[in-house]
Amino acid sequence: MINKIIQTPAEAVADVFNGATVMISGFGEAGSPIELIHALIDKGARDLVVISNNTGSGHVGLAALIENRQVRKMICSFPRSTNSKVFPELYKRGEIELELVPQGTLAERIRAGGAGIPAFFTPTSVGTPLAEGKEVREFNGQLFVMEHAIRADFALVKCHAADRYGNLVYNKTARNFGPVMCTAAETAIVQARKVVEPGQIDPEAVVTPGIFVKRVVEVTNPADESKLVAEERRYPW
Amino acid sequence: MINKIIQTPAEAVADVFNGATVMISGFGEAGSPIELIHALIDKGARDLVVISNNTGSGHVGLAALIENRQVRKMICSFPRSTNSKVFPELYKRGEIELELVPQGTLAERIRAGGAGIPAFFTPTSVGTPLAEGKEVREFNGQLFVMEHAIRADFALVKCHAADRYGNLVYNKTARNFGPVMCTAAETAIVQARKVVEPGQIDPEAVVTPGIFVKRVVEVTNPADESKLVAEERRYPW
Amino acid sequence: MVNNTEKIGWEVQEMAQKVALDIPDGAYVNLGIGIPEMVSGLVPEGREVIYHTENGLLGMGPLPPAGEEDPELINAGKKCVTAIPGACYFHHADSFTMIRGKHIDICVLGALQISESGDLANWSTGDEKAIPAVGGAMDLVAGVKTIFVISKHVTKTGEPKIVKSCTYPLTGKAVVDRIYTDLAIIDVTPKGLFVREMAPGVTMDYLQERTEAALHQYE
Amino acid sequence: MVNNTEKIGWEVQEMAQKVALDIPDGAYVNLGIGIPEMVSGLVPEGREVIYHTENGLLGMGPLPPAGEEDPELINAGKKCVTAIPGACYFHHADSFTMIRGKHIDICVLGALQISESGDLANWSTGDEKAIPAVGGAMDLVAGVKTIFVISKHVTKTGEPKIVKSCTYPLTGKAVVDRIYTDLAIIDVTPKGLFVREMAPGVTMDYLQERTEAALHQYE
Repeated sequence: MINKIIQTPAEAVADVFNGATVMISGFGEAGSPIELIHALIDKGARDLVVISNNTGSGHVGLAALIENRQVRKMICSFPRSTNSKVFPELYKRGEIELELVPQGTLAERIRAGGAGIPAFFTPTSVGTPLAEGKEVREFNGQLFVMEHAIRADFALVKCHAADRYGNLVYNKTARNFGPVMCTAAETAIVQARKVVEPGQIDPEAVVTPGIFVKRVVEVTNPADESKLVAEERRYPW
Repeated sequence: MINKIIQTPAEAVADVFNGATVMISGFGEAGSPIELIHALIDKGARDLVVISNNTGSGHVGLAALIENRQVRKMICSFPRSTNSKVFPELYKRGEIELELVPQGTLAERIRAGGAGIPAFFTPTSVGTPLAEGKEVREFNGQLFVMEHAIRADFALVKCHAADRYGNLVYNKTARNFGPVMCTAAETAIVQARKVVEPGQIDPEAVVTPGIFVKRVVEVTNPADESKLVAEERRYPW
Repeated sequence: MVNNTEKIGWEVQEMAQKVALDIPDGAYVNLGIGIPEMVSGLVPEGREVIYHTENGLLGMGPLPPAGEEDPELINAGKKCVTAIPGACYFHHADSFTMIRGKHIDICVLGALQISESGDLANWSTGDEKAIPAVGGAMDLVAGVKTIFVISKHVTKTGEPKIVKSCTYPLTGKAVVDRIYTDLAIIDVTPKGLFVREMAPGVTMDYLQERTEAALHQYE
Repeated sequence: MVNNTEKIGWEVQEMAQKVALDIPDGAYVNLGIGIPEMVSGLVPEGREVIYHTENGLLGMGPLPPAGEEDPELINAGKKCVTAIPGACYFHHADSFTMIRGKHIDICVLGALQISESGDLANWSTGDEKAIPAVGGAMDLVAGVKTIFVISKHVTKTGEPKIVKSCTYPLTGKAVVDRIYTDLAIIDVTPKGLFVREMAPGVTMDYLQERTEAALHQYE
């Protein structure tokens, strides 16, 4: 029988190794798998390359992972925000690497990684510093930059509901990068607000088909990151 | 107010011009917009380039469009099937052109067309006759073929339900090429079994966001193509 | 008798209003973070406009009433928003299919500099010590059909923002279609910059003095 | 006394059974049109296998009872099928993301020819007058992790199908992992073709006579 349900976040991330490439879903707080990230902090894997749109807020979740010095390099589109202090400080001290990628190019490079497309051409960033050193080519009189696929060893993703096959649905704008990240990682690990029986998710409404998911862990009441940030909480607590 | 609902298939396809490139959804019968195709036969636009996975069955739908000599060229993956007589005969007589594309490459080229990606690399068809004349490039020690995006002037698509914004849901495996074709055509024209009020389609379950759709026409009881074929019906009737 | 004789030019609200007037019924629109967000509240009644936010929502509605915020329903600026009936959610690759694939009609963005050929710089001052952050700006200017820029005419220190050639790192080349400043509305055309409208009290000379690039008048 | 002494080799059903035995619990499997479709009915009890059909269904179930066919629920061979609880539907680009992106574990396909290096020809005889049709075969062989071929060992006219080099147009180069014929099960390895199992009554000499490519035995 296929059963991808894992009992705890700790078990779900137990094999994340030093030096692994890890995709982390979320756009700001929405969709960020905070319990899985905290389990990864407990686990202590180091020298990680993390692919995520942002760099976290306050001293919890992704920001705490960075603060705990487990991340060697960030690949993201927007490493700056109101409550983002950890990454900027390390970056200014030259203690963390950054690959800055336009948001749509980031999403498409991840999708390509999941879809077996090693490279594609995009109009985004032509003529800008982010296209420097990249192949530029003309199609129908317009210039395009060649971008390469991104794949990862692991993806940590938050969703709304999942079944034992790994079929997922998300909640509103917390969907964001989760679906493409599940396709592009060797091992996609998902935290779901609820686990349901196969068939309870409408087969027409499944967003991530189970084939893309390796592990599901139920986290019924995930932490509200903005509250933790407002309360100036720090992980590990 | 935005209202993409059109009253009749005839009005919906009224501006399809001679020489237009037209995508037609469907995998065999499932998802084939037969009423829109028949309206296009009535309209009589000629010299069309049609992109569709197959070439139709019997003497109705896409097969009838071809039989009526409105199609100059087919771009498809599988122009042969049990009840497909019209295309093979014209092709053998050299009276219709064929661009044969592997099914996944066809889907991806259409998706690329809709996503602003002019070209991409794929492992599919490397070392086969379908890669001849195409750029082949190595990434990470493996060879890939460069394939170009496909766009169209019009897409004719069948779905299950639609609202006035053009949001669509499909039915089972009749979904197939519809969603990518809507994205890749200047004017996506959709026949829906039912038109519903905005909000009646779950926003988490919308498959084609309305932004990709220009016109929706309600066809409550679309013809069952296999029945028409079994009855040896011919369009126009 | 007349107050504020020294104060020439539109207020921010008026600038946003000017943008809003140029958004037609039925348009699909993406509003950048900050001042552009004001535009949605100012579109004339009777026009139905659909707002896209690149983090995965088409059909963004107004801000929620206090107490009804949902941290999983946010806009690109990470503010809580609402969704209209007929909205839909999608993942990031699909969202940027809408952007890069030229499905969105209008994007309204802020600017650091705009060149006379429509180059836009709005993501970085090139300061070595700053944390670079680009977000979706490069995708938006490359993919959206029409790019409106809304910006003060000059910097806080009085330097022109509309220049012959941008000195800041570009967001995109030849992408801007129209500029809305506190002093004027200016079209970027293949023949150069053409002034569409000036704020009360602004003259062509006054405007040109505050603009590095050459300005032209429609006949 | 013994019937059918002349009849050597497995029946089609037995060939499909051999394939089915090699599909592990939890596998994601795509079955080609025709004989490969028989495999799903023969997987041993206790193994849960998820069937993918490239026209947009993961979790394909058995054939529907007569009278309950839905023409909008079909497989890649355009036959009516069913969906299991926990199935899901998706569009063609997502379906081939599963295929091209190496998410599917096993694909079972028919063959016209297989070369000793694992090249597969199964879509065209190269006949100038035939209508070429490729479907999803090239995507499947390029993208699925393990490719099983199920085929008669020789053609109707007795020509070997397992050859040194394919003479028919290729579907893919070096893609086949294992071949199931009526006479034997053969692994395609970097060191050549290795015989795993032979049908009752088949000897290495008998098999090699009917095979153009060199066959090896495991030690």
